[in-house]
Amino acid sequence: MINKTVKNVQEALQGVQDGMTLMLGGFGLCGIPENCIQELLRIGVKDLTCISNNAGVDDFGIGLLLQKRQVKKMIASYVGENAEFERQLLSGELEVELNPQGTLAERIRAGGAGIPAFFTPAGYGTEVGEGKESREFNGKMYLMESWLKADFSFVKAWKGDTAGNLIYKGTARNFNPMMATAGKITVAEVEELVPAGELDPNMIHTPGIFVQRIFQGEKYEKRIEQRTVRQA
Amino acid sequence: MINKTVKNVQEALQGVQDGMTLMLGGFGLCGIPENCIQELLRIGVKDLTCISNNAGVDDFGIGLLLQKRQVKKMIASYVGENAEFERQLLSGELEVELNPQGTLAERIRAGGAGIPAFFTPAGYGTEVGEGKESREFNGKMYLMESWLKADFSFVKAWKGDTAGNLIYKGTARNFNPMMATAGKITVAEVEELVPAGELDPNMIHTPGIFVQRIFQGEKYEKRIEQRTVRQA
Amino acid sequence: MALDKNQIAKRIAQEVKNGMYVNLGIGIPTLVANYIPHGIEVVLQSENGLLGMGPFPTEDKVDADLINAGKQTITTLPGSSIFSSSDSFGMIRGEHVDLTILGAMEVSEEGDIANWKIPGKMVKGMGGAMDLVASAKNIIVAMQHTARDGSSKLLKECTLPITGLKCVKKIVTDLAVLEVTDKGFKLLERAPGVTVEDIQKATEGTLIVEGDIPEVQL
Amino acid sequence: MALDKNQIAKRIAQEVKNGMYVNLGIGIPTLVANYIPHGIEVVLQSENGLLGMGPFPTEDKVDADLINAGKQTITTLPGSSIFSSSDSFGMIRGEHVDLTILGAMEVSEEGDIANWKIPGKMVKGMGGAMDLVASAKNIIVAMQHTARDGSSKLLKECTLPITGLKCVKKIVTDLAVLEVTDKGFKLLERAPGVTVEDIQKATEGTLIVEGDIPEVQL
Repeated sequence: MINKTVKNVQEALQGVQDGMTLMLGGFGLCGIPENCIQELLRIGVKDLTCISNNAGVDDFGIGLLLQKRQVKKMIASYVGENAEFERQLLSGELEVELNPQGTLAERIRAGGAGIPAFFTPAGYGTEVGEGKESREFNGKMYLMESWLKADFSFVKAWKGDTAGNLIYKGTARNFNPMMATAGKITVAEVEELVPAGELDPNMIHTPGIFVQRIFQGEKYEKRIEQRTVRQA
Repeated sequence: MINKTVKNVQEALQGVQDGMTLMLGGFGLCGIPENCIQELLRIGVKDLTCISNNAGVDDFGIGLLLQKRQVKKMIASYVGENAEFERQLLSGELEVELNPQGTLAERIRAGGAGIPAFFTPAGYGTEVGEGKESREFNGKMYLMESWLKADFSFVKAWKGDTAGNLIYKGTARNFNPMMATAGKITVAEVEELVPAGELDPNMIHTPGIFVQRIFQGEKYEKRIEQRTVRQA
Repeated sequence: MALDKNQIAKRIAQEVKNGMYVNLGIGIPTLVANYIPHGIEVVLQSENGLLGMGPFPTEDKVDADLINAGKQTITTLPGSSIFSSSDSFGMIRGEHVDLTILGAMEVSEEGDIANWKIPGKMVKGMGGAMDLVASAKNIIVAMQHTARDGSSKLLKECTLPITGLKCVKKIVTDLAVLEVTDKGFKLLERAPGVTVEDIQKATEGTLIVEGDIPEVQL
Repeated sequence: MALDKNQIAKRIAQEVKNGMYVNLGIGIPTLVANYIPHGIEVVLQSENGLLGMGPFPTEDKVDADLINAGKQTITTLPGSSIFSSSDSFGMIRGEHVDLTILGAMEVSEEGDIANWKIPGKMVKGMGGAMDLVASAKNIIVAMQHTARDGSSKLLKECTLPITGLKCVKKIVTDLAVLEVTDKGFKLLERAPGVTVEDIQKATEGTLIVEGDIPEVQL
């Protein structure tokens, strides 16, 4: 089996340059590629277009890239809980394209699956539909939406093997599987990297063909945004 | 959790009528809903439109429905290995719509996922493209293809639980997961039916929301078309 | 006496039928889960990729990898399943979810809904709301009948950027339960002690009042 | 001496590079797997939903739930993965597969391929061939140079219903190895003992011969 292992996050991000389009997995702070984001901060690449459902919070996740002004444009569905983001957006420093969440997910899947365009009812009759082709099917109106692809996709999985196969845990799955398919180069960081053959072929969430580089991440913080508990 | 269990295949097929559109999972004879096909034969419904990647062989699978002239139209991608099929097709007794396999798979997924149409390059410039809208994206030509849905979908899984969650085994997965999403009523027959809670939520191939009826099938024959072995 | 948030949630819970798959939005809709009557079996869908959302975890069971669409830590239940965002919205877009309950800033008498943006002031994004309202078989809105300045939020036409067209079926506010019909907001129930006249004053859109209007029973 | 099926497969195996994901069609292409040189690590994709196809099973390991696209019983390898048909063709359509090797009934000098139908005589269907040829980054065809009656299968234009337009990059026949160029079939190699004149006679489409044409080395 082809070995996709790289030795560390530095090697994993080789080739990332100013002006590139990046996809970053995660929903809120759940399932985000923490190590890759730290490395993006360290190397300081600028003018990035970031595709991610959310924009992190002020002091974690993509929020850190926004603080350092590394992001030129965000493509996302929900960017609340981020004061710096809202400030840059309202002041015009940051370009933002908001997509309905399902449209965003499907556009990314389409990018990975070779489907340049598809029709969805989400956003018809709203600002989202402005300038887009619309069409009626069976008496209902739909918008035509196009695929999304990236120069690099950064995804976070629970377990991975040296062949690039990935398994996600819980709702940390979210956008990671589609993004893994839509990057020219997909970098997977995993909590546990095992030799090919240790994962059940029947239970793989992302087949290794989609992953070009894989490494075991370090020091996962896994910050929780809304810690809600009940009494035992 | 909502309980989807029915007591047997008779109850599972209640409401199936002449003239309906049915989806049947499987690739060749691998992963086909054997019990449901037997029941379709027994109740003798006619004028069916069957959507299935293949048409079985002369004496097994959908081939049996063809022998009994229960099928008016087949939508499939490959129908070799079936002399009776070829005879009915060439004589005009059977209406056949052949789709590229990936287009068929994606049309079914689209039916389940609420996407009325999408673009694919498969079949552009061929008979498949005749009468269909075509369009250029990034210098390449694509055909617009539409979704497929069914009155009933019959799928076969390895394990299932009472909530309708399904796990497939090996390449018996094939078309089953998409078909499960595209039936108004989806019937799942499984080799082993377990109580809700016994399957790992992280390892479900088909979430229970898509399955309206589930039962444990009997006497799986699992016929092999090309038994190929090597010396130990 | 106007209904409080929990009473609105409790009233909406009466709309939930046995065997339904339900998506609950952030805010009041989330509270609906607390009031689903015993004997009614429903499955909650969380659009970030979970079917069968359970209660909040006890302290020792908190898992950063298990949250709902409101980013709250949650639990699974026996029979739960987990999937990607594209599968989740395939489920939603494909009309497999029976009922969507969500909040709104404005609703029009034709059933348009606005809940994602206040130009120049607030842009959090639409999240999954546009997908949900475009495809839900049944949509119930939980909202305040009027803004803090007393202006109506049930309008002839929405003034804010809309989230979806002609999609809201029923509205439960602090003052009333209403159905969206071809002819406008049809008044179904009044909050206890609130008069039809109070509701009329608080409703800018066409209000249809036929016969006696009963009080909400909780 | 014309190449036999195994020799065609062996020659094609030389085109397979380390690190490639490869889809092998039914027939001669399947045989290519037997000749991949040691030290070349490739992953075989079977479009019915398997990545990392292993060899045929021993008798005691035969599993009806594990077949390839040719319906043959097969095995998995350490690092294999299994997925649905829609995910499989997403992989193919999304150009994640590096090389597709398939059979053909006819190929045109522009690289059109026909391999799914003989009107009035044979209709097996296109299976996954149309998807593969429409999206493969690199397509190599394994075929006989001529039909049994001696007529050429390398044509100016295909006479049979086509499977895909301008997609074939290279052809390995029993007589020759050819590249499809803007100007026609460029002859790269001859089967041992087969002359350029033999190949010219067997080729209806434009044949480009530049310089000395070496024999195939196996």
